[in-house]
Amino acid sequence: MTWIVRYVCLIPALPMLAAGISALLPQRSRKPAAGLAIVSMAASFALALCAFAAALSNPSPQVFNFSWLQFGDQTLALGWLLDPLTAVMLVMVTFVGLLIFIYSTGYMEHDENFTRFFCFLALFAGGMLGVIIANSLLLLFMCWEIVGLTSYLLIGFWYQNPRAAAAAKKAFITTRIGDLGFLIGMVWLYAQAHTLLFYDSGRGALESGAVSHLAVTTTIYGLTLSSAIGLLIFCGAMGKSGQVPLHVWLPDAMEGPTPVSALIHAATMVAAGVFLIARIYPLMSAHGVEVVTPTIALQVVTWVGAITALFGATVAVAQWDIKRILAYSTVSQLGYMMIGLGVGGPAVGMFHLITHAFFKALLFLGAGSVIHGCSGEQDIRRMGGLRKYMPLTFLTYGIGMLALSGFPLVVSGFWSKDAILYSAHHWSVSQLPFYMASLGALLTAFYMTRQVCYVFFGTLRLPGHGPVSHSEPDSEDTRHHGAGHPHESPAVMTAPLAILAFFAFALGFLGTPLWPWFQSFLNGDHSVAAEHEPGLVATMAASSVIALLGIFLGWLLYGRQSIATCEAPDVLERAQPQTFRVLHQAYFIDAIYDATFVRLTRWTAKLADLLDRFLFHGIVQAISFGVLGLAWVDSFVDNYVVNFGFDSSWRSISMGGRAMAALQGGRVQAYLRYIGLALVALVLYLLWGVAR
Amino acid sequence: MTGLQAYLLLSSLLFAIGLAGALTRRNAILVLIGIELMLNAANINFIAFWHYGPATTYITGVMFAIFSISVAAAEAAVGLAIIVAAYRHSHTIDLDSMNSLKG
Amino acid sequence: MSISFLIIAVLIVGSTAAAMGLRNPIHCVLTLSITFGGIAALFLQLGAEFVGLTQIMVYVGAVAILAVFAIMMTQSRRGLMLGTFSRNALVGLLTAVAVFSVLGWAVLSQPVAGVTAAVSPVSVQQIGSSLMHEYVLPLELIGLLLTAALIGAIVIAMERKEDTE
Amino acid sequence: MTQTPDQVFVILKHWLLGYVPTSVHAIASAVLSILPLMVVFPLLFAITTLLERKGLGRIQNRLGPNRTGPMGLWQPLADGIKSLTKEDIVPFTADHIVHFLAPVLLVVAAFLAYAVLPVGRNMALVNLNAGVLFFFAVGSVVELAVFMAGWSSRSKYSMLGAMRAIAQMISYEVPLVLASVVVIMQAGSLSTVDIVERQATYTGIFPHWYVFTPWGFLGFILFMIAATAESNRSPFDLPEGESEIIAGYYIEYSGFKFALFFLGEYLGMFATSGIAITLFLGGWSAPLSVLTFIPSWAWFFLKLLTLICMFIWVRGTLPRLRMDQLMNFAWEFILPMALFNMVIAGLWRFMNPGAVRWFVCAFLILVPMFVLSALLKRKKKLQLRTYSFAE
Repeated sequence: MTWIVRYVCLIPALPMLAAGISALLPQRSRKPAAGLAIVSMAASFALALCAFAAALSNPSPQVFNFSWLQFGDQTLALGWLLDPLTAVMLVMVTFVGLLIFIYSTGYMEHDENFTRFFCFLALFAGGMLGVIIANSLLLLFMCWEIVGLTSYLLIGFWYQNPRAAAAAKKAFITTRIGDLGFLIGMVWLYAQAHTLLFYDSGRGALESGAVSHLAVTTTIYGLTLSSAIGLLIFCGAMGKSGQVPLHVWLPDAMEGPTPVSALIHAATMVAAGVFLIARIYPLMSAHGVEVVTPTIALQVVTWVGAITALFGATVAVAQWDIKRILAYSTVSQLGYMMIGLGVGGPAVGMFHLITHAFFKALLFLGAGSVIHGCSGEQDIRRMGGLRKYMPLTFLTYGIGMLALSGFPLVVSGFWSKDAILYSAHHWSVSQLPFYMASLGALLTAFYMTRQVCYVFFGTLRLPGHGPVSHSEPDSEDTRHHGAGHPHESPAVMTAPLAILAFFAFALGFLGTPLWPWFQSFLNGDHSVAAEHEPGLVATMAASSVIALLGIFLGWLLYGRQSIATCEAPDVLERAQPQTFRVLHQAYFIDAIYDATFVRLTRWTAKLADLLDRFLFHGIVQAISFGVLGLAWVDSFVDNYVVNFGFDSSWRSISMGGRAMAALQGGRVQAYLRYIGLALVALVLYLLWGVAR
Repeated sequence: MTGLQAYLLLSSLLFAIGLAGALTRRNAILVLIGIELMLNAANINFIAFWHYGPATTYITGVMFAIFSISVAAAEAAVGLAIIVAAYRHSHTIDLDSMNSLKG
Repeated sequence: MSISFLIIAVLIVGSTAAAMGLRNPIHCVLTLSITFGGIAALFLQLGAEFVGLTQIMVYVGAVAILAVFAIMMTQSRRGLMLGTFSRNALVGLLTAVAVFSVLGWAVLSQPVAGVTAAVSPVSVQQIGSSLMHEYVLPLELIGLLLTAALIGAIVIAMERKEDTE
Repeated sequence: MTQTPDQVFVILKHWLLGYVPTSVHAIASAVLSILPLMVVFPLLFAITTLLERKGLGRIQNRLGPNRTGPMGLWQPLADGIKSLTKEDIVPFTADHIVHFLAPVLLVVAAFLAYAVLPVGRNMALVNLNAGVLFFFAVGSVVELAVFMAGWSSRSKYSMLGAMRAIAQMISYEVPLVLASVVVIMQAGSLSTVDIVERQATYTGIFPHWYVFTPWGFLGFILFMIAATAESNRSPFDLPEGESEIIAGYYIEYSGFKFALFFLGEYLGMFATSGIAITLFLGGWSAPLSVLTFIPSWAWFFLKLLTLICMFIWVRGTLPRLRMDQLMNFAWEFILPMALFNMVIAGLWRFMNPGAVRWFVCAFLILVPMFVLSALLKRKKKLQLRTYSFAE
């Protein structure tokens, strides 16, 4: 075991420590708090690189376990592990996190709760890294909940805003529903496998002994135990990763600060669900000896992913808020990752996760830069023509958009999405997910083009600016000091954008079909060899065509003639107002939830209240009246029968009490004397006992 | 009389004298000192039993004496502080007249 | 039973009796420190060097001085004390005598010979390492206790200013 | 190892023991060891009084004693004769027994401390397993003696002086012990002989004295400050501040008892200096390995004289502190520094040897030192003093 395995725990511990320290800092010490968070994150990044190097040289899982608490003959062990999956995620999270931390110093510069923000951010990073390194489902769950808590805190960071507070509550409660399944699954797993450790030199829950036992035991509906437990845990992943039907919190979560959206709700936390499925993949994919079709669990994952992917993409088409578009896009992309996991295994899903993390963080930070530049405006109808004011943002955002759209051959998004489509195409159960995913990809390219056209092309439509009110857009004066004028963000914000843009480009080449280094690294074999499989080129061509078609459609509808005013309805809205409304309201799912679950809960509460008020209250009243009557009878008996007896007895008791009180005269030495006499008596008793 | 018995006898005499002091003195400080003496008598027992025990490598007796000394030091500090506070309150440390809980 | 033991025992008993019987409380404390020194000598004689020296340091250096300070601070303004011994002194004395006779009987009636094997004085290293290993929890507790006693003693003995509400 | 000049006193003792019947061998050996100490150190006391008066005179731009004998060399002798022949005055109301016992106890305690001082190679009186502890245990007896002197005189001045002295000694005993704990941590022994032998090794020509480490240097400084206060010397001489309470707790003593107090104080000072030398300055070991041909006892006394001169120099230079300054300094600077020093010593023990360790530890010491001294300085605000305990 190399030294790094022992110290992997420092990677989450450092940001947590930073969070703990900055929690104690006074509000005014902004620089120390930010510096602490950034330094801790940089240190974690360095450590993560070391861990990555260690994992490169030895791809088999290396673990460090210790027993945490013991009750009866059961021992709960915790631990951490280092395998390629962990290493890749560590590097990604620390790197993206570091960039976003740096970006946040610029973005949150004017916020009075700057210190608190960095405290939460560092705590979040710690929790997320804890999820990644955990070698025990229990530890993973703990960190998972830390992540959930910080997500709540950060979404509701501007808690004075009632919508933010509501969004925070929504996110917390929705993910909790999923976590309930997770918890049940975890308990069940412990009951069956007697351990929650993933790898424990042959005894872990993910290793062949336990898995083969779980895979052949069946439970209700012929499900294997492994599938059932996997599905329960998948509930947690669904909540966290915003899969339909638990996705509702994710778009609302955009009420939080934009760096938070970038870090938590695009790049890392929502990926935790995907990561969780990738982590327990051996459990999900375990099947008996004779069955070879994908397990029920993986099928469910695929279908949920496919539905989510298509759902998110369609809804994103009809949004106005720049961040909501990205949010629904995230939902959709998470669906892709789930498809990838379901049909192609962890390598495929994780590859998309990593590339997505970079370009989605880029997009969110770009959106943040746009919002920052437009003084808080989030409606894309009120933007436009920003490429002149914010060239750097435009450039990087464009790269992110191309990556998300899957522009052929050059960007990372293409390669990772292509791998998913290819795997889906070859899925043995059904072709439908492939078609759903393809449609989703088309829509993805379309809505991204739409968004870019709205934001960066055309004319400026900010309120207070007529379309041509800015006569000299390039003069230094108006750029930097104009009150409502869009302006380019400071370097501390654009520098991370540039770095992320570079990676959004470059990362794809780690996993091209010609050189599938990433996949082989994750799968643990070192044969970096190009595999020419049938239909590969065809799929690539198909996905290229889809992406280009989507971009072209978008440009056709939105880019060809510039949008003139902010009141002008969308092109699609003009054509299909009903459909657009449905999509804009995200299939009315929130309304449906409101009408069903929320109302049901309200009614239940009201019913309980009524029951309480009338039925139980009446019963209590009746009983109390009965008791009162009894008491009256009793007091009669008391007064004339019992009192006489009591009077005589209390007299004797009070006499005894007075006698006892004489013993306690408040004189210390008297007490000591009694103790001394008692000692004499005790020694005499003991001696007598011995003598006998 | 063996060696151990001599030590035990000495310690019980010390204990009894300490007890007598604690029981008969009026001065609260001296009562406290009597109690300290009783603790010391116990320490003598620990050390004596250790010395005459089966193996001197088992130093439980010594450790016990050390801890007992530490506790006694804490006890003396707090006890004397209480006496000083009580004196400030009632202007006497005569135990015979300090028998009321009322202020 | 050696001569040195006899000398020390006589010293201890005499000074203790003086400490508990003298009229002047300062004299009591001074004779008491002789007792403490004698007990320390007893420890040294028994081979418990560390305990003996700690005894001197703690009792003579701290407890006796503290007691002296307390006596100085509580010197009654009304002059001399009403009396040395309390009203029930005789009962107390009888109790003490009873305790001693019972304890002495217990000691003498039991065949506690003890082993008088070759005694190796306990070394400081031994004490230190067992403090850090077997007795680390009691050590921590004692540390906590001493800290609490330190703070508590200061708080209790500190004079509260009446005029500040 | 047995160089003749180095071991001359040891050899002499064994030679003398050869003429003693074996039945009283043990007692004779003890006497032969104790007697030289009881002669040498009082002699040193005599020399020191002269040295101090001369040195202080020079510092204050005057001549100092120069009438008795050549250059005033017989002055100590004259002083001794004078104090022996003076009338022994005991106050009428004094507690006679305690009044008599106080100086005796003081001198006895001071002499007892020498039992564990290794004044040369193989020249420690006893090699106690817990030697350093013995030293401090004996030192705490001095407080009792001081109290006895102050209380038994039935004088307000002496009582005040005794109270001051005890408060000061208790306050500075804590840092004194804590400052020496670092050496015990490093040496892993409480035995003075062991501690010196740990330091009496050489790298190249340089010795391994603990004063040459960052924590050792700090510990030495703290120890010396605390030792100055512990022996009631200027600038910590409040208990006997002439301008305030005349002579403090021994104001009612005269004649030979007064001289005994003087003797006891100086012996205490020598003893603390000796233990400082033992703990930090390598005891009897030579400062350079090439100088080991000079006998070890000579080195010890050379170091002792150096420290005494330092004491005199400090006395002639620094003004007396105020009581609150004295206490604040003890509790707010020396004590935290001593505690911090222990942490540093622990760190030192677990770091790899080398220059890095040295600089890291030195840096870690300097930082809290500056912080604490800045804190001390900040409190220097003129205001009405409030007396919380003196009524």
